[in-house]
Amino acid sequence: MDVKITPPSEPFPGTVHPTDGGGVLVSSLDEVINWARSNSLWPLVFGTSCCAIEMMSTAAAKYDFSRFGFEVARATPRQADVIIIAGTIVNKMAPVLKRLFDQMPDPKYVIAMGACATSGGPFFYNTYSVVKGADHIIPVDVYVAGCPPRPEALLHALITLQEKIKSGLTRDQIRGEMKAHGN
Amino acid sequence: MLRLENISSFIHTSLSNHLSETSVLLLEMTIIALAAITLFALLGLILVLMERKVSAWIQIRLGPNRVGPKGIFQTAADTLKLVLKEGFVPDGADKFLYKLAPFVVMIIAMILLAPIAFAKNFAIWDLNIGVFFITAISSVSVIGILMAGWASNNQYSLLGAMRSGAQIISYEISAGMAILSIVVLTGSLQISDIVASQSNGWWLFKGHIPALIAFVIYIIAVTAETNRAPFDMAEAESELTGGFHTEYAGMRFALFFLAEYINIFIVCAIGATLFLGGWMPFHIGNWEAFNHIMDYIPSSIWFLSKTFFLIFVIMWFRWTFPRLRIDQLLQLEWKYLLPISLFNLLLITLIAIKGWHF
Amino acid sequence: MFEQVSTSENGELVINVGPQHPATHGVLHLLITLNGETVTKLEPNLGYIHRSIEKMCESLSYRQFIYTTSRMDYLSSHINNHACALTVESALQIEIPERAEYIRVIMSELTRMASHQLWWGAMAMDLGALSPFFYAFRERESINDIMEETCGARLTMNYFVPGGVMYDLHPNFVAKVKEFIVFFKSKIDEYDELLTGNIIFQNRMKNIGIISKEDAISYGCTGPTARGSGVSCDIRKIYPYSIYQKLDFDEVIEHGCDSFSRYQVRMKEMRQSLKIIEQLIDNIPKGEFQAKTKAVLKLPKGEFYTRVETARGELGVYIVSEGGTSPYRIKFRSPGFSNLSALEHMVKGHKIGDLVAIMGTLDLVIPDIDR
Amino acid sequence: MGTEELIQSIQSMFPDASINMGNNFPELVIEKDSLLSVLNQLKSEPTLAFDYLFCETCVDWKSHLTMVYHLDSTRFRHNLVIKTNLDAQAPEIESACHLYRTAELHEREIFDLFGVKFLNHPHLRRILLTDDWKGHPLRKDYDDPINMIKL
Repeated sequence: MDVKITPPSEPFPGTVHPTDGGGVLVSSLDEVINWARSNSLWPLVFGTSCCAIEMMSTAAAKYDFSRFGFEVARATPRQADVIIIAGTIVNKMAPVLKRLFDQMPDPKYVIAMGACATSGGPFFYNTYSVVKGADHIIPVDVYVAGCPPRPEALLHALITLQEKIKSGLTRDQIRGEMKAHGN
Repeated sequence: MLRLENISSFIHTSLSNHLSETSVLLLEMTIIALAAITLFALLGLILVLMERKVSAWIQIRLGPNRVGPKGIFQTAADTLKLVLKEGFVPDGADKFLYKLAPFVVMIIAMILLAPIAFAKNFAIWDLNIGVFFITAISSVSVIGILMAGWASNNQYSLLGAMRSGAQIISYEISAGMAILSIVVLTGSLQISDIVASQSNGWWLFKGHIPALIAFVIYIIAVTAETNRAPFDMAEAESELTGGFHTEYAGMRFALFFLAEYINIFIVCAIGATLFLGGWMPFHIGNWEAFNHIMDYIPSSIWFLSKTFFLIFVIMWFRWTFPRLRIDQLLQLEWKYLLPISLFNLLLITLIAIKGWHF
Repeated sequence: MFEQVSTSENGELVINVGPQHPATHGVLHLLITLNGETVTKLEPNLGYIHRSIEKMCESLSYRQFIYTTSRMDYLSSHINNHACALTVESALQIEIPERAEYIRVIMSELTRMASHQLWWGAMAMDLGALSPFFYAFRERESINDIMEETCGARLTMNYFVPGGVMYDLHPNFVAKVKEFIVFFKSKIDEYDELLTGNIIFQNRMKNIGIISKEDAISYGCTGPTARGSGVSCDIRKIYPYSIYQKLDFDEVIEHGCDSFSRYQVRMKEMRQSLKIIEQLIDNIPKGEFQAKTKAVLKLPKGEFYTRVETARGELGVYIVSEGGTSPYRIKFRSPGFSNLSALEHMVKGHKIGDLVAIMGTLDLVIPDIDR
Repeated sequence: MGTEELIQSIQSMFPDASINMGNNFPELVIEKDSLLSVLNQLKSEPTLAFDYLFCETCVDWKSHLTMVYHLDSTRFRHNLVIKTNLDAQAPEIESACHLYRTAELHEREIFDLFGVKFLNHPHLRRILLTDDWKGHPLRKDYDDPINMIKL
């Protein structure tokens, strides 16, 4: 899928002909689909280390991510929509993670929770077995900082992911938009 | 008054005035099919939401409350997402059986809907062997699960399917015995007869303690038959990750998910019909005024509230008890429930012959 | 058309449990051979979260390496830090202020309770009862709140440093802990009512996962796993460290050797921890919370070993020093690693459902095993 | 039995080996060939009863490796450290896992990280790292320019 997408910051090469209402049905259907997808993110039960405990805290009564409909945690990747990489990924785990990601049916999303999953975190230097960031293995949609991140941070990440899905933009488009805003 | 039987007879008469008998039949069948499918979808949405709300309530949480007012569109979003998810067949699976299995499970759940009396004089097909029909059909649903487990080519699925096979076939007997005890009391297999026989009191109360025992056994057996915790051997999330539906995704998984809840609805509806008087209002002896008020409530409301009460009880089980082990599960059936229900059936027969019931 | 379902030579089913499996509480991989539903062979495969902490520590200073241990057994991070701090202190012969000792013990016991609460919830979840998990987390959150006020973190605290603790207690600490003691005392009875007496639960736990006293010692089991088999192995009692000597508490020992005994040990340990905290919370002495230490710590040449009792069992820290600012070799003897080795012995001949239950009672934390 | 007495009684049992007090525990240094017989005697001798091996590890001293066994007695509550030196090039030692079952996993770990070969071990394979891993990372001369980012 090597489709080159023009970032929205660049002007469209050509003229846009406005159609009288033709696109409404398609675009609103897209909106409905994105609404459904964003509100029904079922996470995969996947926790490697400390962050898994904070993920469990997020599921528990005080933070309760079931309010957003995330509580249907599936043990099998076939039925999951979002994989929350909660913890360090080491070299031995990397192929497993890739396989889990491959086993998930599209559309699928990834949240890298915590410093380890983002970059290797505290295990960046002088370790022979830690993968320095899960994005070396699978594409990540949302990164959460912290070691481990607080449950609120994970909730924020999930809501950010919802917004991302609702916006309907691709990864490249979002990147372009962020560049345009100077982030 | 607006009652479901009036609506159905109104539709029937207005159609008969204009069309021939055959076309009326065909048209009515189409209407019923559409109504059944709509009911299915609605029930699925409501029951899944109810499960999530009940679990949240038991687990001191809030439950879904962001999607729509009070979160009522949560399950709609889930369903839509599942339908739109990538559907695929895993490598090495038996493609035909893999695709067939969810539909088998679903269709069986649908067929079971036929003889249930939703309200006074309102059933799709009030056949004279209604109870027999239900027991016969419901035992077929195991085939769908076995099919799914075998076709997935996954050890977990296979184990789950085998467990489910052993479990459903075992508990079918107890459930059958419990149903039979009411049949003995009523002397009829027809659902409408059974409901009519409870006009002066529900069998749960009329049948003394044996009926109560039969009711308890029925609830335990159907919890097992629908693969619900504490008997969720077939799925056993912490042991077999997903049991027979481990390899299912998207739409096909949604069908399994839906079928589970429809099955719960059906077994609870049957339980309500047999033991709690179906659509019969609750009457107390000769409290005329009270009975009159009870009569005023539509029969469909009575039926649904009884059914949902039983559904709530089954959900309550799920969120309270730990799971049994497979051998304990079979032991419970063959060593305890089956002898008890056999003996209980004898007692009930005695009661029925001697006319000791009210 | 069909790929053969993988079987061993005599037709038994071979199943991979993990690395991603809800019952392994992390990324443990178990290769199990099944005859029907009965487990005939089990082989653990570790290393899916092996982060080479021991190698890392060889290039970290004696103040820095403590943070890695918080991430090892993250459920008893205070106690891990305690072990490291004790090793460094004993090597350098640092006297630590009494206030710091009191704070350390209170924190350790709070951690132990939090860890056991999580275990209780997670084990119940393994057995299929989903609600206890949420009740356990309710109590755990109140401990986390207490921790957060003083240490600034909820899970990986890094609060104990060589010479004492990093900061003084938060002014609310004592009041909040007292509040928690009252609150938790009623809740722990609730735990017993909800799960311990349940007949399904008892049937799932009694006479399951039996390990005799001799085997438990030979397998190097420690902590509640061994104490459930009648082995006296509470380091707080047999080799007292810190101020445990002065405290009045019992070492909980059960003689059932089965899963239920291990369960009972943990439940009773929570009550013992409450008892310890009750003794200490009113008497925290005033004074310094940290001894004066040099900025750069250099351990003398030699070997140092410290044993402490974490929530899972005996944690040993073995430091070989060449006199430099960082350890020459460091070895963490983690309790989970040895407890795991007894798993096959316990599980053999039981059903696959019991495997999950037994693993629940071992209370494995995988990063603690893999390090 | 006090530590002094313990040292004396062990010294009398093994006159060839050297024993002295370390920082925490008494340390007994033995030849690697006598490991099994020493462990066996320490375990079976009723006045010592070292029945619990609580830690087994290895230290790389560049010139040689040292195996370190930490023993404890659950009956008398006394401890002992046994040390034995191994050749750095081809380290080999008898496995202790028939005496102490806990050694099985510990020895697999040491094999994995140090490359010590344990004779008569039931299944000596890598445990923490992947099977195709090259080298033994806790050796001092181990270097991995790809995975290890030096600070």
